[in-house]
Formats: sequence, C-alpha cells, structure tokens
Amino acid sequence: MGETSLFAALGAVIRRDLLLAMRRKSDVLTTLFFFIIVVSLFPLGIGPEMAMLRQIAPGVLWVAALLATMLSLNRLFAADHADGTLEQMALSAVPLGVLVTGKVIAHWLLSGLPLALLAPVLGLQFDLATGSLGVLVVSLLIGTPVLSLIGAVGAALTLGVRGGGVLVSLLVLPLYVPVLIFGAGAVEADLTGLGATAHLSLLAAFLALAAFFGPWATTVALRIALE
Amino acid sequence: MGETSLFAALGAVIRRDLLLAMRRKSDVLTTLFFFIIVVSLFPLGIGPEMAMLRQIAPGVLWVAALLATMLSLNRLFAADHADGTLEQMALSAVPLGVLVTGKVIAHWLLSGLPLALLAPVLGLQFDLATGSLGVLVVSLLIGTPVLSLIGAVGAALTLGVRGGGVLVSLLVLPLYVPVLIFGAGAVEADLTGLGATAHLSLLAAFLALAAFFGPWATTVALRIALE
Amino acid sequence: MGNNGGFENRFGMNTRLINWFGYASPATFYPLAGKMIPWFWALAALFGIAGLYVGFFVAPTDAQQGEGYRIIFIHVPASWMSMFIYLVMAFWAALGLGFNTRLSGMMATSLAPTGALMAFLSLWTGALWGKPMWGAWWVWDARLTSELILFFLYIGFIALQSAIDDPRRADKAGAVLALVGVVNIPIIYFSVKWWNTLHQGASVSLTRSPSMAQTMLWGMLLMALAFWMYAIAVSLTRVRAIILERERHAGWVEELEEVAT
Amino acid sequence: MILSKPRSVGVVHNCPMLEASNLECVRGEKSLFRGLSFRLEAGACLMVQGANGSGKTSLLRMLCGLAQPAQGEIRWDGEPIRKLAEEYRGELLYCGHAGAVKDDLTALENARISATLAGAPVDEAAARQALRQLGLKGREDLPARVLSAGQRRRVALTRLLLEKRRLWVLDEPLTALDKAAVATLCGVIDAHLAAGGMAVLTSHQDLPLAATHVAQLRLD
Amino acid sequence: MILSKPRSVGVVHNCPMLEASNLECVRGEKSLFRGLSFRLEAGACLMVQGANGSGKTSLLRMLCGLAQPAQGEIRWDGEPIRKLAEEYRGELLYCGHAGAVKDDLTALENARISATLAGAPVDEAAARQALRQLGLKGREDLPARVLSAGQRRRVALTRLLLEKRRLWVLDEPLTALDKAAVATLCGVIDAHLAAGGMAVLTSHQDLPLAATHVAQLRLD
Amino acid sequence: MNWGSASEFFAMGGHALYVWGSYGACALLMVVEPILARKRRSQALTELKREIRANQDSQDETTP
Ligand code: HEM
Ligand SMILES: Nc1ncnc2c1ncn2[C@@H]1O[C@H](COP(=O)(O)OP(=O)(O)OP(=O)(O)O)[C@@H](O)[C@H]1O
Ligand SMILES: Nc1ncnc2c1ncn2[C@@H]1O[C@H](COP(=O)(O)OP(=O)(O)OP(=O)(O)O)[C@@H](O)[C@H]1O
Ligand SMILES: [Mg+2]
Ligand SMILES: [Mg+2]
Repeated sequence: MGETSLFAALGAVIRRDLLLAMRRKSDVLTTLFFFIIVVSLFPLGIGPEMAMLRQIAPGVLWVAALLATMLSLNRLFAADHADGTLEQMALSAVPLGVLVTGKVIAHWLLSGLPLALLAPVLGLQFDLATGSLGVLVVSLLIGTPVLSLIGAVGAALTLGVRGGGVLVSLLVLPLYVPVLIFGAGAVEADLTGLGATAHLSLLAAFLALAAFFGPWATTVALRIALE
Repeated sequence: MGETSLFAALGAVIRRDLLLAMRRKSDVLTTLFFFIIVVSLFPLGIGPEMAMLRQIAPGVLWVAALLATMLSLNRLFAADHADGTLEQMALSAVPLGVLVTGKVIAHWLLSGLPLALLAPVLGLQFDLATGSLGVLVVSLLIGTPVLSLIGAVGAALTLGVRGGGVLVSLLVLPLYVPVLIFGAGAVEADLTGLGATAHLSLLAAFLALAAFFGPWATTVALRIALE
Repeated sequence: MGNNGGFENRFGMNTRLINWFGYASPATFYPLAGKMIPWFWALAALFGIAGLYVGFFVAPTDAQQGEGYRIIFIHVPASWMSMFIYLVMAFWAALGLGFNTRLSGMMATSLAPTGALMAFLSLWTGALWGKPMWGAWWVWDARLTSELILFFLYIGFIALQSAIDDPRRADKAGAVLALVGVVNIPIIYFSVKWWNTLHQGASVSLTRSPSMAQTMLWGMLLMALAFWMYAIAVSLTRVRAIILERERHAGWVEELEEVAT
Repeated sequence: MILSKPRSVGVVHNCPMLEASNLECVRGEKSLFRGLSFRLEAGACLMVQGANGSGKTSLLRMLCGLAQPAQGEIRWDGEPIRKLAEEYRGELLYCGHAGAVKDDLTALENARISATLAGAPVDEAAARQALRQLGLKGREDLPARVLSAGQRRRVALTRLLLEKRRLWVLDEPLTALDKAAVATLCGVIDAHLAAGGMAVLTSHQDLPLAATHVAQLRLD
Repeated sequence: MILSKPRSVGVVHNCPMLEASNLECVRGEKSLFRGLSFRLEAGACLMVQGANGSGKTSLLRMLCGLAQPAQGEIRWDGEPIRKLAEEYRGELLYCGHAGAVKDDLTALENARISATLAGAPVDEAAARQALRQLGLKGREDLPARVLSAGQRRRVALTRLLLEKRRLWVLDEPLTALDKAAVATLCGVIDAHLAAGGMAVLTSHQDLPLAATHVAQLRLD
Repeated sequence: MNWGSASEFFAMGGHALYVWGSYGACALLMVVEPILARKRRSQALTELKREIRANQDSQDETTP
C-alpha cells in the first residue's frame, strides 16, 4: 500500500464515522448536552454560592469533560464489533492501525472538539474571568485528544465484555487522572495568577506520548478482542 | 394469573437478573468503582483543602451516585432487547409490568444498594461526621430507588435508538434534579444542624410517586420500543 | 401499543367526539392551517409593533434600573411562553397517546422547537439582564435554574424524537417523555425554590420595582400577545411541513394544488 | 398480495381459533400486503411463504400482537387479540429471528429461565430432558457464548418442548440447523399439530412435515 | 475427525494456493478436529460440512487468521498466513455469521463503505449495479435497519461483487436467503470459480453449484 | 417620548450591549425559525413532487 492510499483510507474512515454520526445528529449533541447537564448539576448538589463555585469551577468543568468523553467511548468500537465490521477491518488490506487512527480522530472531532468550544459558556455560569476561560479552552483542546487516544485503548480492551460500558471507565479513569490534574491545574494556576504555560506544556507532552503509543496499543487490543 | 404466581414471577425475574450479574461480577463492581473513582477525582481536580472539601462533600457524593446509577441504566434493557428476550417478555403470560418491576428492583439491588452501603467509607475521605454519614446512607437508600425507577423510563424510551447511552442521560438527568437537591440537601441540613427529616420525608414522597407511576410509564415505553 | 384499543373503548367515544376528531384529521387541518397562518403573522406583527412602541417610547425610564429594564418586554413574554408551550405540548402528546390521533403527535413535535427557542430566549435575555443588574451573567436562583432545566427537557424531547425514525414510534416515545416531564416540572420548580432559599436568604431575589408602572405592564402584555401569535404562526407553519412529510402517501396530499402544479 | 375470500385451514371446523381478517401491512411508505384473511383451526399449520422482504416477519409479529396492522383485525376465539392481552399471550409461543439466548447463561439455565419468564416454570429434569431431545446432550452446562450457531438455535427451540402453548409462531426456525436437527424439529411440530396445536411458520427451506393440514400462504 | 493424507482440490496443479496442514482445533477442553490437511487451488471450491457444533465456523476463522489453530499451519502460496498479514488479507474475503451491515446506513452506503474499509473503494454506479444484481433494486436508499433479514444478508453479500479477492471464505451464506437469491448467489460463486477464484463454504442446505471442482470436507 | 435623539436611543442609557443584545438575538431567532420552518415545508414539497414524478415514470415503464 502506498503512502497516499494510506492517507486516503484514513480520510475515508474519518468521513465514514462522521457520516454515521450525522445520521444521528443526536449522538454528537447528546455528548455536549451531557457535558452541560453534568456541569449544571454540581451547583445543584453543592449550593449556589458564587465564591465557592468559582473556586471549584476548573475541577468541575474538567471532570465533566472527562466523563462526557468517557461515556462516548463505548460508541467508538462497540457497534462495529457487534455487527462484524470490526472483523472486516481486521481482515482489510489497509493496516488496522490506520483505520483505528481514523476512528480515534473522528471520535475527537465529535466529542473533544465541541466540548472545548462549549466550555467557556459554561465557565460563565461559574463566574470565571475571560482570561481563565481562554486557558480553559486551550487546556481542553490539548487534553481531550489524549482522552480520546487513551479511551480507545480502554474501549478496545473491553470489547465484547458485558458491562463493558462501565468496565471501560474503570480501566480508563486512572489513566485520565494526570490529564485531569494538569488540565484543571492549568486553569487554576491562571486563576491564582501563577501562569498556565508549565501545565499546558506538560499536557502537550502527554499528547505526543499518547499519539505515539495509543493507536498501536489499541490495534493490539482489538486483535485480542477479535480472537 | 393468581396473585401468588405474579409474586413468583417477580421473584424469578429478580433472581434471573442477579444470576446474570453474578456471571459477570465486573458489572456490579464497576458501578461501584466508577462511584469511587468519580468521588476521588474531585479532590484531584479541585485541590486538597479540607474545609472546602467538607462543604462540597454531600454534593459530590450525591452527584457521583447519580452518575454511577445513570451509567448502569443502559444495561437495564439493552441486552434483553438485542437478543430478543424483551420480545419474549412482552409476549409472556405474566404482565409486562410485573417483569419490569422485577428488573428495576434487581437494578437497584445491584447499583443503588451497594452505592448506599459504600458511601460512608467515601464520606470519611471528605471528613464528614458520623451523624452526617448516617444521614447520607439513609438519603441514598431512599433516593437511589427513585433514580432506578425514573431511569428505567429513560432506558426504555431510548431502546434500540443509536446513541442511546448518552441520550438516556440527557432525558433522565433533568428529572433527577429534585432527588439530587433533597438528597444532598438532607446531608447538608444535617451538617449545618438544621435536621434532615424534612428533606428525607420529601424524598420518601418522591419514592412513592415514582414507584406508582414509574413501572407503568416504563411498560408503555417498552411496548412502544418493540413495535 | 397494545393497550390503546382498550383505552378508546373504555372512554366510549360518542359520535360527537368522533366528529371532532374528524376535523382534526391532517387532511382537513392542512388547508385550514394554511388559511390561518397569515392572520396570525399579521396579529403578531401588529401586537409586536404596538408592544415595541409602548416599550421603547411610552414606558418611562425605570428609577432603579435605568434603561436596562427594557429587556423585560421580551424576557417576560419569552419566559411565559416557554412554560406555557410545554403544557400545550404535553397536552397534545397525551391526546395522541390516549386516542391515537395522528395530528396531535405532529402538533407536539412542531411545538417543541418553538418552546425550546422561547426557553433559550428567556435564558439569554435573562443573562444579558443579569450582568448589568446583578453583576453576573448567571446566578443559581430558583427561577433561573428551573428555566434551565425546562430548556433541557425540551432538548431531551427533541433529541429523543429525532433519534427515532419511525414517526409513529417517535410520537409515542415523545409523549411518554413529555408526560413524565409535566409531572416533574412542579416538583422541580418547588424543590429548586426551596433549595435556593435554604441557602440564600434574600440576597439575589429579583429586584422588582414594587408597583410596576401601568405603561410597562401594557407593553409587557402587548409583547406577550405578540409572542403568543408568533408561536402559533410558526408552529402551524412547521406542522404543515410535518404533515406533508408524514402523509405524503395519503391520497389527499397528491391532490393538493401546490403538489399538482 | 390480495386474498379476498377467507381461507380456512383445520380439522375441527366448528371451533375457529386464530382468525385474521382483511389485514394490511404498511412498512415505511409501502403496503406489503393488503386484504389478507385466513383462519387457522386446531391441528392445522400455516406455512407463510414469500421472497425476501415480502412481509413474512411483519405478518408474524402482527399475529403475536407485537406490531399493529394498518388495517384489519386478528381474533383469537372470536375476540380481538388486542383486548385479550395476557390471556392470548398465555396461548402463544413466538420464536423470531433473535433467539433470546443469553450468552452468559448455560444452555440449561437459558431453557429454564425463558420458560419462567414466559410464565411456565419447569424443573431441572424436564429442562435437561428437552435439551437432550434436541441433541444438546453434554452441552447443557456450557455457557451459550461458546456454543455454535446451530446449538444456540437449538437452545432457543427448547421452549417448544417446555412451554405448553397452543399456537406456535415460528420465524425461520430452521436457520443454522443441520439436517438431523431439521428432522427432529419437524417431528416436534408434527406431534404438536397431532395433539391439536396450531402453528404458523416461515421458511425458505422445505420443511418435511408429516402433517396433512398444512396450508400455504404466499405473500408475493 | 482425522484426515491423515492431504487432499488436493483444483485444476492448475502446479500452483498450490491455500494449504492447510495437520490442523487441530481445540475449543474448551475438546478437540473438535485433528490432523486436518487440505490444499485448495485456483478455480476450486471446498464445501465444509458437518453437524452443528462440529467446528466449521472455527475452521473458517482459522483460515482467515482470526483464530489460531492449536496445531498445524495454514499457508498461502507457501508462506504461513501469520507472516503475510496484510498481504494475505488483500486476497481474502470473509463473510461470517454476522453481516457487518450498519443499521443506520443505507444499503448503498453500506456497500460502498465496506468496500472502502476493505481497502478497495468503489464508485456509486458500481455499488448500485451490484445491489441491483442481488435483487435490491429500489431498496438502495433505505436504511438497513428497516430491511428484512434476507435483504440485509444480500447487502452483506454485495462485497462478493465489489471487492476483487481471490479467496472467498463464506460461513453459511444462504442464511435467510430466498430461493431466487440462492440461485443468484450460486451463479456469482460459479463465475468467481470460473475466473480462477477459490472458495471455502459451509452450508446446511444444498448449494446447487455448476462448478465441477467442488470438494467436500466432512467434519464429523 | 423618552429619547432626545437617535444616538441616545441607541445608547440605551449605557446599557446598549445588553438591551440590543437581547432584542437582536430575539429578532434574529424569530426571523430564522420561520425561515427554517418554511424551508422544511418546501423541501417536503419538492421531495414529494420528485417521488410522484418517479412513480409516474416507473408506471410508464411497466405499462407500455
Ligand atoms: C438567565 C437568567 C434568567 C432567567 C432564566 C429568568 C427566568 C424567568 C422566568 C421563567 C420568568 C417567569 C416566571 C413567572 O412569571 O413566574 C421570569 C420573569 C421575570 N424575570 Fe427573569 N429570568 C432571568 C433573569 C432575570 C433578571 C436578571 C431580571 C431582572 C433583574 C429578571 C426579571 C424578571 C421579571 C421582572 C420577571 C417578571 C416577573 C413576574 O411578572 O412575575 N429576570 N424570569
Ligand atoms: N421504513 C421502511 N421504508 C420502506 N420499506 C420498509 C420500511 N420498513 C420495512 N420496509 C420493507 O418492509 C419489508 C419487511 O419485510 P419483512 O421483514 O416482513 O420480510 P420477510 O418476508 O420476513 O423477509 P425475509 O425472508 O428476508 O426475512 C422489507 O421489504 C423492507 O424493505
Ligand atoms: N469453551 C468451550 N468448551 C467446550 N466446548 C466448546 C467451547 N467453546 C466452543 N466449544 C464447542 O466448539 C464447537 C464450536 O463449533 P463451531 O462454532 O465451529 O461449529 P459449527 O460447525 O460452525 O456449527 P454450526 O453449524 O452450528 O454453525 C461447538 O460444539 C461448541 O460447543
Ligand atoms: Mg423475516
Ligand atoms: Mg457455524
């Protein structure tokens, strides 16, 4: 397979997944609304004092983004596994790693990206300042691809396992912790005036690492799941 | 069908669902671990100040319990729908409402009950006092069945609908708000010395209402899903 | 749904009722709605212009809030409509579920986006009002919170219906959700209210001037009427589209003049 | 397809049991069949035939009350089945494309639990006997997950032996079955009919039934 | 089952293509078959037969490299398939019990996308043509969800027409197909064999192939 | 009359952003929503016509 045709295949997978999502727009929208709703639940559980809410805002927003991404993980491979498409992908002339990468990119485009773009509106509900909102968006833009990449490994490992939906959380959440700490940390650092660059560059390092190893591990996990 | 045989059928459904869950213990365990992990993520996202943590503890614990319950909703009917068991239930000589009630009870036994029993341990992490921990457990014991009952309606409505997993959250979370407010409110009221009985009796009223209407609405929704 | 037949019979539909349902058949309703729409648009424009005139040029400047208060002339009507439309929607949904009338489901479906729009406008204008008045775009006040939840209920209804392809199934599923929601709305409202007052005291209650100037009230009422007419007009327009989409294989559709030409 | 006058199939003529009159099935925008009427009496079997997509599954689901006909009515002993609800369901056994076999349960547990859910619990010995009869000896305690396609189908079919129902509605019961299993199944159906039961079947393969009261209903 | 000496099936004898030697399949604790060897050459077809649970599906999955044999080796043109990886997969088309048909996509989109995923994109006209050939005219733009069981199967089978592969491995391809579709499918397989392709098939029904180089492999 | 001049009117006593932000969003949405609703109807109509034409064509084919 030539390099161009690999890229063509990558593009085709991304387009396919986007097409499938467009068939059910609710899929994309519900991830977003889940995010919104979880963020809005916290004040209801905790109480309406603005000072307190401002303090917990970065944590709440990041935890909500993380949960929303995680919940959308099970749509990553499960449907393709159930109807045999995944078997076909594993038997395709295109290397499975390429197809997997395409699926992960599509997943991020449909979950992480919109979350990042929506976050500032919710930040307003918690009375965050404009500068902090910017840091929030940047941290999410760097952090959510990591979530998708790690999540794909978890989703692949739990394929065909009943209760996979919850199991995947269990596998994936511990790995999400560093992302959460540095993501929320970046916003908090900005809030307290310390500057967020250190946190953000660490996030970027995670991203590089995950982009390097993630698809490979996912491919291996998928082959195991299919056996 | 005589009344005793209805109860026998109810018991049989509960036993069946518990048996299925025992075959995949991970199912039950992962709901619990999800709960634990979400609760533990908060100190990571927000920072370690004990005073603040104690203040947000009831909210965080309740939101986590609510999310954990919600995530386990899609295992309520989805598997039975996919493999045709639900069709068989709809065609059973036993009224569907009875079978549904059995499934909801089993769901609570496998999610709400263990959560309630686990909560005090996590409450300790947030430095809650023993009295408040008691109120926490009681509020969860009364509140989580409501979550299961309302959740069942949402799960039934989204059956066979793609993106169901996240859609169900969207449908159900707004309806969970009162339970969350009074559940977390009970603990908070106890913390501030106001006494939790008012909150708890309102929760009990919700439970009565949900137990009355929930199974009926779920049955209607299931028949719609099967058409 | 298996139980509908029994339901109908238990109600013992008499002939008058059946007649009434005959009127509500899509075939008769479609042209009727077409005739009514322009009137509602005209009324909406009329009330709107009058309301805006009163709102901007007759109503005096508010002593406490200055000119910012003029948001009230869209904020309050939007808030009212968002709540009212939900009730109407649930009513139609229940009717559809109980009596299997095709049109009611379509009405519910067509009302939902307008209701969501009203809820959104209420939130948006409220936020834009809150910034100058309270210094924050958003506070977790009871009324605000329950409006937000109402918005979520609308979105849930729309998302559920659009996720189901078979329109009959979508109608019924939506109806169950709308009914469950309508039971819950008062519960939500009161729980949120109680939750908030427990914490808050009176620090962020809506700062209302005690006796609203008569002209302000008039402006608000006129605008409310305008919103009402708007909602009817736009949902009738939408329901006509929905009728066409769903009934395209009924004979009467092919005989419509806009199809024949 | 239009079948204007009711067909009647069966032995005991003055006890009409399942009766469909003037059924119409609409899927999407298309009417799959219209004006379909038939009557099925004790001891009789109706073979529904037709090309792929001609509406066999749709018809069977209507007969069970899982879907509503666009027009027409289905009656059991003269009463519309919508009214009878559980009463009718207590007479009915439906076995569709999906087998309702749980991956995580063993063959034996599957058999017993589906009988219980249907409202007719059986004891372990009876369930083992039924599994043996369908050639699953030695597989009773394997989880269904590891069974082959045909073995899963056999597990689903144990319901025929365990639930005492008068009307069987079977949608392509032969799928994935080998020749021996097809013969066994035909024997089971024949015995059911001989005992005064009724059956509505679809299949693209030939079903070597011994029963004489078999009517064909072609949907295309 | 023990087949000690290699069987050879095919026309062009000095170009052996797919070769299995001394395969053993163990599922659970049981050995389903052992010492199974065969060779399949261009233009030849292998019908794997056996009762339910005799190991047909297991064998086919091994041939595709989806499962590993407990013993023995599978070679393509002399190379073990494990080594060939994508190279072998480029020659292979597997169609199993599950059809890889997406409920949410239309028949046309399903056909095109599965070809793309397999690494062999096709244009719309070709896909429409293939669907028509399998009798899905007028259904091309329906979402697969609403298709009947047999129509879904046909959608899955369009891959046979759209992907140019030399080795077809088909596990019960006749499931849910009506008689006309069975005939069409046999024609397609015959044409494939005549053009020098190879096929490994299982089926409990008889497959009326015209091809002469059909070998039977009984697993029980 | 409350306003001395047009610019005073548009300034809204210093609350221009909020007042016009509200009215603007309201006007925008209330223009867009009916347009979408009408578009939906005209789409349904064109689809319908196309289908009818297709049906006629196929009838022409089958009845020569
Ligand atoms: C996002 C923020 C807001 C939301 C969601 C919201 C929601 C609502 C709702 C639902 C109503 C109708 C309730 C009823 O009539 O009982 C309402 C009425 C009203 N709102 Fe707001 N509001 C918001 C912000 C504000 C702000 C900032 C102000 C003024 C400072 C305000 C002033 C009023 C007034 C004066 C009424 C009329 C009350 C009456 O006539 O009963 N609102 N609002
Ligand atoms: N929404 C829809 N729009 C158009 N056609 C539809 C729709 N839903 C179902 N159909 C058609 O209705 C038919 C359903 O047939 P059904 O499943 O009853 O067939 P069947 O006779 O059981 O076929 P098979 O032998 O393949 O199982 C199919 O032809 C399908 O294409
Ligand atoms: N873990 C296990 N323990 C015991 N037996 C097992 C296990 N896993 C699989 N088997 C057996 O292995 C066989 C798998 O057979 P396979 O699916 O290959 O059969 P098949 O020939 O395709 O049958 P069918 O015609 O029904 O599709 C079955 O008999 C099954 O019971
Ligand atoms: Mg069928
Ligand atoms: Mg097999």
